[in-house]
Amino acid sequence: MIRVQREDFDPGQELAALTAGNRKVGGLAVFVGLVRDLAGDETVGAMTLEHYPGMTEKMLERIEAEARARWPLEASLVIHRTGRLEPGERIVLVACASAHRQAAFEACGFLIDWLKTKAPFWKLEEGPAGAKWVEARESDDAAAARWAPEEPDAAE
Amino acid sequence: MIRVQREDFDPGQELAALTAGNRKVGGLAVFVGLVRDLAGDETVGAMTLEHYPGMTEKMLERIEAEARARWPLEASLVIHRTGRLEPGERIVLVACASAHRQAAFEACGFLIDWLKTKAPFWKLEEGPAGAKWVEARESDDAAAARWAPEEPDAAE
Amino acid sequence: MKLLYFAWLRAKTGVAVEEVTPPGEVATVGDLLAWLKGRGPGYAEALADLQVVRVAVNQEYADPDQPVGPDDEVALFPPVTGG
Amino acid sequence: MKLLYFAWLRAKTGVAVEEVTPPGEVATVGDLLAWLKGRGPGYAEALADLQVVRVAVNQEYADPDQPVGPDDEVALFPPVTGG
Repeated sequence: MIRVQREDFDPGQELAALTAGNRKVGGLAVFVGLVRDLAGDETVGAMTLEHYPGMTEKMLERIEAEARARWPLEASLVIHRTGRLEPGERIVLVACASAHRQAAFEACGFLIDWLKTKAPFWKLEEGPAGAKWVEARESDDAAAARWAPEEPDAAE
Repeated sequence: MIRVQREDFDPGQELAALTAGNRKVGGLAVFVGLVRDLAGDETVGAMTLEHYPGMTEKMLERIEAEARARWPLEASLVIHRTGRLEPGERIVLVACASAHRQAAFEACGFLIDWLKTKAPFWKLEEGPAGAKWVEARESDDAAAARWAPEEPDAAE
Repeated sequence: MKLLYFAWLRAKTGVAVEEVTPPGEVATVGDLLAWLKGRGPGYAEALADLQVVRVAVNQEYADPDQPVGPDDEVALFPPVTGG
Repeated sequence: MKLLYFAWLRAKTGVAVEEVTPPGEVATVGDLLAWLKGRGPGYAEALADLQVVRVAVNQEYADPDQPVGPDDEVALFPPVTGG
């Protein structure tokens, strides 16, 4: 399941719901992304997450479907927030449940890596020198490239 | 921090406490292990986790210290339950918080892999044919070996 | 054709959404970008370095040689930075 | 010397904890295992395949050539299966 929302989420509640009643789940791998107050050398006050409504959901659904095609998952969940977020706030949750931990771990890593390079979100950081659009990082591209082959329609 | 306990834990509460007030955390990687009702081809009713009090805590503390020496972590937590657990119940929680997601992910994977091959816990599964001690899996040794070099004092 | 601009492409063009009717010779994403550049200084600045411009046609990532037509929704945005 | 047995080593020997005084020629973990095997059928069965027996001396994993003495806590257990 994927969700794009302004509101915060409760990781404990989301994880409990994800595996509730499923006795085949042996492992649950989870990633929670938070707003840091240090990006590079500058202090960040807050950030605003912009997205492309429609395409965001489409890409997230495709990324999730790709993960479920590659790994035997019992359940998966991606929640991504938008709007203005303060340091310490949650941005994103990725969770994958599987019979075996390795599948859960790999799928979770894949989802966050691909999400970071394919889902149309942009971060505007508020720093001491004003607001600045965050630049894409080569390390994110490299992380995503580990999971190649890419989808044929992903032109990035 | 490490904890060995009979009682269940609340992942949401544990994760919130782990990063509370720390604005340097950008990513939190988490693994939750659950009791499955299928182990191989047999139906498992429940399992009992035995451990070696004293050595268990010592090994968990060492494994955690090793993770913190290898990766720049802001916080880490290992909780492992003992005693009788029903399918669907939580067994273990491993959580690592770092400025960057890759460190959090790798440290979390390292902790669960090493824990599985070094911490003195044993599972007794209740199946239709009676109770049976779970055998160590070669895949767990292989997973742990990915993180070599081993500690010099780990003689396994 | 519906055009959408996101993040600093929106800030530089000063436009979030617009309806345009490019001339007939604009057949591909590449043609469209070249044509948009000439629409004013904001566009020229936004599209100065196409290395950092991503294009989606009907919400799918598109290469410069992909055809575009009057009924398409074309979005222009920087490399994504979510997660 | 204090001996601890866990999991099926405890089940097979029928012992969880015991105090033993091995003969003077028992100087290492390997010597101790060989001596324990002769203490009865439960011990012989439990220690039949040393490939699946792990030993910890004073709560540290130990090799067969590690020395053991009267004040040591020695634990015998199968390969671990937690997590």
